[in-house]
Amino acid sequence: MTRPVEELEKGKWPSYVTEWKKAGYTGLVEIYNKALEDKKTHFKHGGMVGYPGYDAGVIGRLSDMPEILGSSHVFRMLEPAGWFYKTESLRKVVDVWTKYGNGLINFHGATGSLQLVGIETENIEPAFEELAKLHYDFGGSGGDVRTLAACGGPAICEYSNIDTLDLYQALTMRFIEDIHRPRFPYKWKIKIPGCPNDCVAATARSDFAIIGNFRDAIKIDQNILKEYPEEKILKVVNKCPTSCMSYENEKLDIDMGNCTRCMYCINEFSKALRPGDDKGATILIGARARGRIGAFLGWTLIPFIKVEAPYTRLIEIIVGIQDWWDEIGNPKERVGEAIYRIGFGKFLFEVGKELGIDPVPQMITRPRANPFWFYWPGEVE
Amino acid sequence: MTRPVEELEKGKWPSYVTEWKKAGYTGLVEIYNKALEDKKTHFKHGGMVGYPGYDAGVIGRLSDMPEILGSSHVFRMLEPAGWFYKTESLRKVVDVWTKYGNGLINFHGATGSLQLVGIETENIEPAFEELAKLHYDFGGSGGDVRTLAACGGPAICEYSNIDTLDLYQALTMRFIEDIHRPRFPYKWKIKIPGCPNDCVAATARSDFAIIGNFRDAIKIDQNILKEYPEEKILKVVNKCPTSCMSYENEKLDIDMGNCTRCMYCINEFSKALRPGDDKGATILIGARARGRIGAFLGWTLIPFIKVEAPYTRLIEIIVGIQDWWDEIGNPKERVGEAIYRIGFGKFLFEVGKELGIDPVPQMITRPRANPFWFYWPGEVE
Amino acid sequence: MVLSLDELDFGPPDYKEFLPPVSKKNYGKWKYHEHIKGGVIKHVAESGDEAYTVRAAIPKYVAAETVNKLCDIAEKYCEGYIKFTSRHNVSFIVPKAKDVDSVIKDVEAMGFPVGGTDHSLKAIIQCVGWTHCHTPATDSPSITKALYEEFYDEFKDNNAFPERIKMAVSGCINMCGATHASDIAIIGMHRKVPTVIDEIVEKFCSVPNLIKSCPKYAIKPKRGNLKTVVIDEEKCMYCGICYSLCEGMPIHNPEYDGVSIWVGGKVSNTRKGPLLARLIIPFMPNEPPHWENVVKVVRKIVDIYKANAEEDERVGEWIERIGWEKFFQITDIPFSDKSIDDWIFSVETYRKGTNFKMV
Amino acid sequence: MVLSLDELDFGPPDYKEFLPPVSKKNYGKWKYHEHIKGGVIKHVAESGDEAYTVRAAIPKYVAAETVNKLCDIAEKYCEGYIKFTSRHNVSFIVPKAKDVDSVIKDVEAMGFPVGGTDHSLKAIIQCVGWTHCHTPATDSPSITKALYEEFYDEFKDNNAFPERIKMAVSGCINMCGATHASDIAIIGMHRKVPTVIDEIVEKFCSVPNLIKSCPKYAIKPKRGNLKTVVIDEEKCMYCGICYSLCEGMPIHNPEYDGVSIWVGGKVSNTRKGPLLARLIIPFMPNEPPHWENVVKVVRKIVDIYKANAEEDERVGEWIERIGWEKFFQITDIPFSDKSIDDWIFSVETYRKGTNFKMV
Ligand code: SRM
Ligand code: SRM
Ligand code: SRM
Ligand code: SRM
Ligand code: SF4
Ligand code: SF4
Ligand code: SF4
Ligand code: SF4
Ligand code: SF4
Ligand code: SF4
Ligand code: SF4
Ligand code: SF4
Repeated sequence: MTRPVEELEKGKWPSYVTEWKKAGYTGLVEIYNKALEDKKTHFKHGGMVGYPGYDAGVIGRLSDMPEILGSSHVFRMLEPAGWFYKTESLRKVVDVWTKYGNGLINFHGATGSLQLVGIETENIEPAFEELAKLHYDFGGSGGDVRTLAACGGPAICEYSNIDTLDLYQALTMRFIEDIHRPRFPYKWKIKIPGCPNDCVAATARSDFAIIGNFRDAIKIDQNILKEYPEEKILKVVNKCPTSCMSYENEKLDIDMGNCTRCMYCINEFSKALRPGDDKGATILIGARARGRIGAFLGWTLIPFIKVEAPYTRLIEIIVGIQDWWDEIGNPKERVGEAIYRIGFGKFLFEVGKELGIDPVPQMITRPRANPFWFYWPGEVE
Repeated sequence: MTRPVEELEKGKWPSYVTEWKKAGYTGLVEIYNKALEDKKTHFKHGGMVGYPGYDAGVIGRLSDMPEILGSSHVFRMLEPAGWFYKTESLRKVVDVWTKYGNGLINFHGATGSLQLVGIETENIEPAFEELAKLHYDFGGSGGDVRTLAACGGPAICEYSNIDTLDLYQALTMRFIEDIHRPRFPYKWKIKIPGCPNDCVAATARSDFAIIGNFRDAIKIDQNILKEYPEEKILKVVNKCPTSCMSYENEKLDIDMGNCTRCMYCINEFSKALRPGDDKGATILIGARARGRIGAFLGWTLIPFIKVEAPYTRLIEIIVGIQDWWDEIGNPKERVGEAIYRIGFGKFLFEVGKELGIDPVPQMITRPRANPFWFYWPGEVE
Repeated sequence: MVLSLDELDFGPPDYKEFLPPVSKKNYGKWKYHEHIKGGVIKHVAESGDEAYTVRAAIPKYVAAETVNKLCDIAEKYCEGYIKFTSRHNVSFIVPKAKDVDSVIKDVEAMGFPVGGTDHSLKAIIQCVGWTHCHTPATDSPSITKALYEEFYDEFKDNNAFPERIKMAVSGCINMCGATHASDIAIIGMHRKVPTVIDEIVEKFCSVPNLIKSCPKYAIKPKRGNLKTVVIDEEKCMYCGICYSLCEGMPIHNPEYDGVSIWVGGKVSNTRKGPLLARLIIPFMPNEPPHWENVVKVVRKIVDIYKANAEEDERVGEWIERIGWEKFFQITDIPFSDKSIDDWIFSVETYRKGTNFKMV
Repeated sequence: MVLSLDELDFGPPDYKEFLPPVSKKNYGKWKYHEHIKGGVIKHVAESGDEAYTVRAAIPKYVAAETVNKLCDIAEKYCEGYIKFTSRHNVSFIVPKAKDVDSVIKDVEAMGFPVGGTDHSLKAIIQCVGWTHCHTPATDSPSITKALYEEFYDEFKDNNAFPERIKMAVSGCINMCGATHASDIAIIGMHRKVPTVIDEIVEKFCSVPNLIKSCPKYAIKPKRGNLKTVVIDEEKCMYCGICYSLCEGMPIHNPEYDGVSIWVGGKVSNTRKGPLLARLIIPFMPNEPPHWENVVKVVRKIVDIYKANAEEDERVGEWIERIGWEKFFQITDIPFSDKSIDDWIFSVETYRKGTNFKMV
């Protein structure tokens, strides 16, 4: 009988186990086979490993059967914006990794890092020193700013309302110290999709989402639109969530006062419809997975903001909120949870006011249904 | 210049102040005028008043200017089911009230009681003794079962799926001791509308709502339906919340597997459409106004239950839940809040199981989005 | 001559004796109904019998004299039976079509408008407010009266609005006026922390009960005098729950008390089903007896609803369809942070993603 | 020869050097795109330039040899540039139409299927599970592999479903696999309270930190030995947060650990916007390496979705339209009390009123 780990090499779909074998990472193959047999992981807490001067970005990992596998740490390299690589550079990374690790790579981690997998403690320093020469930095673990993520945006996609890649680079550099040296109550993730399609899942997975958006009218090329089957046009008109489209006499009309720029029609008629010209971004705050009180999807903090290099205003907002959170946050409390605990109103009073973030109805889907609100100092004289 | 209280006698709409004057209740007129002038109430806590043997149902009230108005208590009389009266009887009540109070009546309190307004402490006993002779009882205040409420139902309305009036009477009598003698953590309100139109606002205002409902098909008289303008039929078909209606070839079809029996179409075509024949009720639990955590609308506890005299099963359920709540409830914690605090799942395990209330998807609009659930003793072996 | 225990607990009168003959005869056998005109509903039974409900508004309090007059009418046209409704109207169940107009005439002669059916303004539910209660921040009855003056015609008109409008007024957040699920609701609000009067607290109130009563855990025993309490001003949100337990914590304040406005509630399961009312204006000053500004803002909302909603769309259904951000835009009501929930279920009310109207 | 502080903090490589020439030239000037066939997207720029994205799946881990082969292809057809995607696919941006099929051929020759575009099965997001992590209750990579085997054809087919399906697998409730907003999600679950190993806790863990870490306040210092802790079994809900802090609280249990199934999540703002995935099956046993039963239930859900949803309707949009009670009915998935929320925002998920389908 084949062992479970070899079972996983069968089938049409490419096998990661086969890759491990190609990489010659026998320890991993063996320990994983044990796990499959025992129906439990054989990894355990990893201890503190890292590079002197950095306090984050290497995930230390040990197995509970050192006779099979010793330390097997992971580097979380900061990916190039939009995950674009020049092969020349990538080959060199792989070479370094073959030398010090196993050449095994995870393209990419769920946060977006280029994960270099399975290195032993003593190799961490020399490996990084060679990676640094190739201009590959790492970071993101613990209570720090995590590796950011941006969609390919302007490099490949016609919908991008902001320069996602430049913003990725600029913000990463602005927060590079916070990426390397945890100082916050918990993690802080920033993701940057170029439009509300949200191809980096910022709405679900980033504490601070910068979503490219526009605020003027969708641009319609009526002539090109006619090339689409009428049936399809009517379908979309019919499914528009706000019923703000109409199609009469071969002319599409969008009542922009009621459109939520959900992207549906634009996606369906990529040739004929385009985002408007008054471009910027919507800022969402607070998303993350389970937390201590359940998963949050990011909620609208700023409906629309202009986003232009050098991004001074955006950075001011991020830093302002981080400072507040840093001060009031409990350990392992992400910013969304902290705002929930303190109250959105109080948050707006305490930090929004200073940052020029005013209460607007776009922040909510509906107003409160309970009578338990507060007045802030100075409000009721 | 007219005083504010007299200002309230002006206008087209009938004035309660005028009624007070008719009743000769000068103290109330004067104290209220003070309130209007001072922009604050002149009533204060009332002290303990009541009838020996009853611990609830008289709201004690004192003014803070005894020179103007002394005690001004209120009787909460249990209204006859559906608020139907025989004038002969009503006149006698008014007579008694003129003798001992001021003849001033509030038809009815927001909970539904016949409120006899403004009696002094020493008159409470003789007044009630005469009212009792007319077979008018009172009750409902503090941590007790409150005056119930039922819509006119079968007496006047074609939609009633249950005998609201008989059920009102039977349950009132079953819980009459709990109406008179508070023993619960907080109030417990029961309301009984005959159909999902909910003409007694049970969904918003009763801890335990018994809403007449049906589970078979809506009955359609296609011929009579044709009498309605087609435009109207199409409007309703279009606005049906589940889009489960279709109208073709002058024939209305309802896909009952998708109908939520929201009553909309039945209301619009009262002549042609009728609730089905398999009648019973839906039970909602937990509604109330603000509580300590905000207002609750009642949530579905039992999607469908047969409701037939002597209502043994229904009573078993009410008593079972009350007992549980009585045991675990905090002071001033209504049953909905208690279930929220303990957890709906645990509630179903601890009391639902015993009462035969099984978890069903009708209880929720969507399943949980967090991974924090429990296993109950014995579930995971 | 107090009643003995076994003379007590006898319960309400038997409804069977109180039903009008036409109801008794056709009990559970009604067939359909029709809205004839403002305040009048025609019911037809399977037997062919008819009954006409004539619904009229009565003031929150009525004097003996008035009750007797209503009984006169009921005896004249309704075989001596009379009904009241869950919204505190009076209802005459008239078995003969020909009597309907006489009933209307007689009731209106008493000054009581006939109406409140179909797509009209329904009876406004109100609590006692300053006319009887010790906790109000505002006066429900006079606000109600002012609203009725404004909407008098719409009470009488079956087609006043796209759908019925239910208003309710509560003097304080206890919401006895059933405000929390009304189309338009007005609720009295305090805005200042209660004042602790040590002597009264010491004498009449239980410190442990007070501490437990506060939903915000804002009440603590006072250092040095454990028989009374102090309030943490940062935590208190002026709910008044402590005051309703204890006279020593007065919260009323003529200058700071006032009303809040809520919209979009609904009870019936029709169409999208029940909805809670939502806060749109956290504060307006108390302006008895005519409440000009409250009336003005309600009128504005109603008119915009009338002009914009689809047929058969309740206020809340309309707003949920167009979106609250749109509602604030077209009503021009300033949006305040108070409308943003910060209580327990708050996160559920925050907008997820970018699906909003820019306005 | 450790790097000095000012040699650190240099950040990621400059993206400008890593962009393919066609991207650089047409940066921000793309005009439209078209789905050509499974795995291939045609982009047209305002300049008239074209670029073809060829998207292929790669395993969670790839060996140096594999990377170099991918680079070979990129050098041959893509001027030496290669992109990876937010769902961990590889993307070849091919400037010449004629090369598209060669790229496909070469990539597939490596065993890597081209697909995951338009209304197909998208790449399944997975965490490391038993291949690297210390907290998993299940093994994401092998589950992912099993699902891919089942849905192989649907990955390659642009019209496999009414809309795209995004699956994700997380080994535990930390949800690193971004499961909480996926169309179909599989999450590892523990079901037993951690075992406290006093000696380890004493030696390696901070008792105050442990106490604070527990969301249910289930951890208390042990009487008599304050250097270790006890767990209140009634309060613990097996989240494993304490274990991830402290080796002395192992929670793994081969017999009781398993997976839960969630459906209906979505991220994009299209149409009704983002949704969280919801729990439909709280537990299925761990069955590595082929996960037959998990695959079976996912297949069933997918097929029912395919047969029932409207065009352009994501799984969650479909279920929200028909109602969850209907979903449970037509999928025949037994409904358990675990699907009923009892956490903080629970009340918002309870059905208000009677608007349900009887089923
Ligand atoms: C490697 C990675 C999974 C993967 O296979 O790709 C990962 C792996 C771990 N995550 Fe994660 N998370 C990874 C992306 C995520 C994501 C997805 C995302 O960022 O878009 C999430 C959900 C989004 C979010 O942030 O909420 C995520 C939510 C968590 C959580 C729960 C956080 C919360 O607020 O609820 C934890 C627990 C914690 O931090 O204590 C966690 C913790 C962990 C730890 C460190 C385990 C632990 O408890 O210490 C895992 C280390 C595994 C290992 O041994 O390699 N991981 N983690 C991802 C990071 C690679 C990268 O940098 O690219
Ligand atoms: C490549 C990628 C971003 C990146 O830079 O890495 C991407 C790129 C594009 N997305 Fe995406 N989406 C990518 C992940 C996502 C995600 C995130 C995710 O899946 O975790 C989402 C949100 C998912 C969700 O809602 O759950 C996403 C939601 C969309 C949508 C809206 C889908 C919908 O449900 O309505 C569109 C529009 C469409 O397909 O019609 C879209 C469309 C596009 C197009 C086709 C638009 C265009 O004009 O070209 C982009 C193709 C660029 C290309 O050729 O590579 N993209 N897209 C990601 C590919 C992932 C993969 O390998 O499968
Ligand atoms: C008289 C009446 C208002 C009216 O004008 O009709 C009334 C009057 C009072 N209610 Fe009420 N409630 C009245 C129906 C209601 C309703 C409506 C209903 O029952 O359908 C509600 C909302 C529904 C509900 O139960 O949640 C209601 C929710 C409250 C509350 C808040 C309860 C909660 O759980 O949040 C309180 C505060 C309390 O109980 O401590 C309260 C407390 C009070 C007190 C006793 C004031 C107090 O804090 O001690 C008021 C006495 C006023 C007085 O001096 O006469 N009253 N109260 C209604 C009872 C008459 C009757 O029996 O028919
Ligand atoms: C009389 C009354 C019940 C009672 O026994 O006291 C009542 C009785 C009827 N209601 Fe009602 N409703 C009564 C309060 C309510 C309430 C409760 C409330 O307002 O607080 C509601 C729920 C309100 C809400 O949704 O906010 C209510 C929601 C309905 C509906 C559904 C309305 C909707 O929004 O779709 C209907 C159907 C319709 O009108 O088409 C309805 C229809 C009816 C009809 C006309 C049905 C029929 O077949 O005859 C009943 C007339 C009986 C009659 O002639 O008196 N009744 N009805 C209540 C009169 C109150 C009043 O004086 O204005
Ligand atoms: S998020 Fe928008 S701009 Fe970015 S790749 Fe996706 S569709 Fe294009
Ligand atoms: S973007 Fe969305 S809301 Fe706006 S018109 Fe298109 S489909 Fe409708
Ligand atoms: S609740 Fe239903 S049965 Fe009762 S009066 Fe209203 S419409 Fe008729
Ligand atoms: S009762 Fe409601 S859901 Fe059912 S068919 Fe009629 S309108 Fe549609
Ligand atoms: S709502 Fe407030 S003011 Fe009005 S009766 Fe109830 S407790 Fe009194
Ligand atoms: S008013 Fe309410 S919040 Fe303030 S102290 Fe009293 S009970 Fe607490
Ligand atoms: S989801 Fe759990 S098992 Fe998977 S990587 Fe994250 S922490 Fe580890
Ligand atoms: S597993 Fe979670 S709930 Fe249980 S003791 Fe540990 S931290 Fe607390």
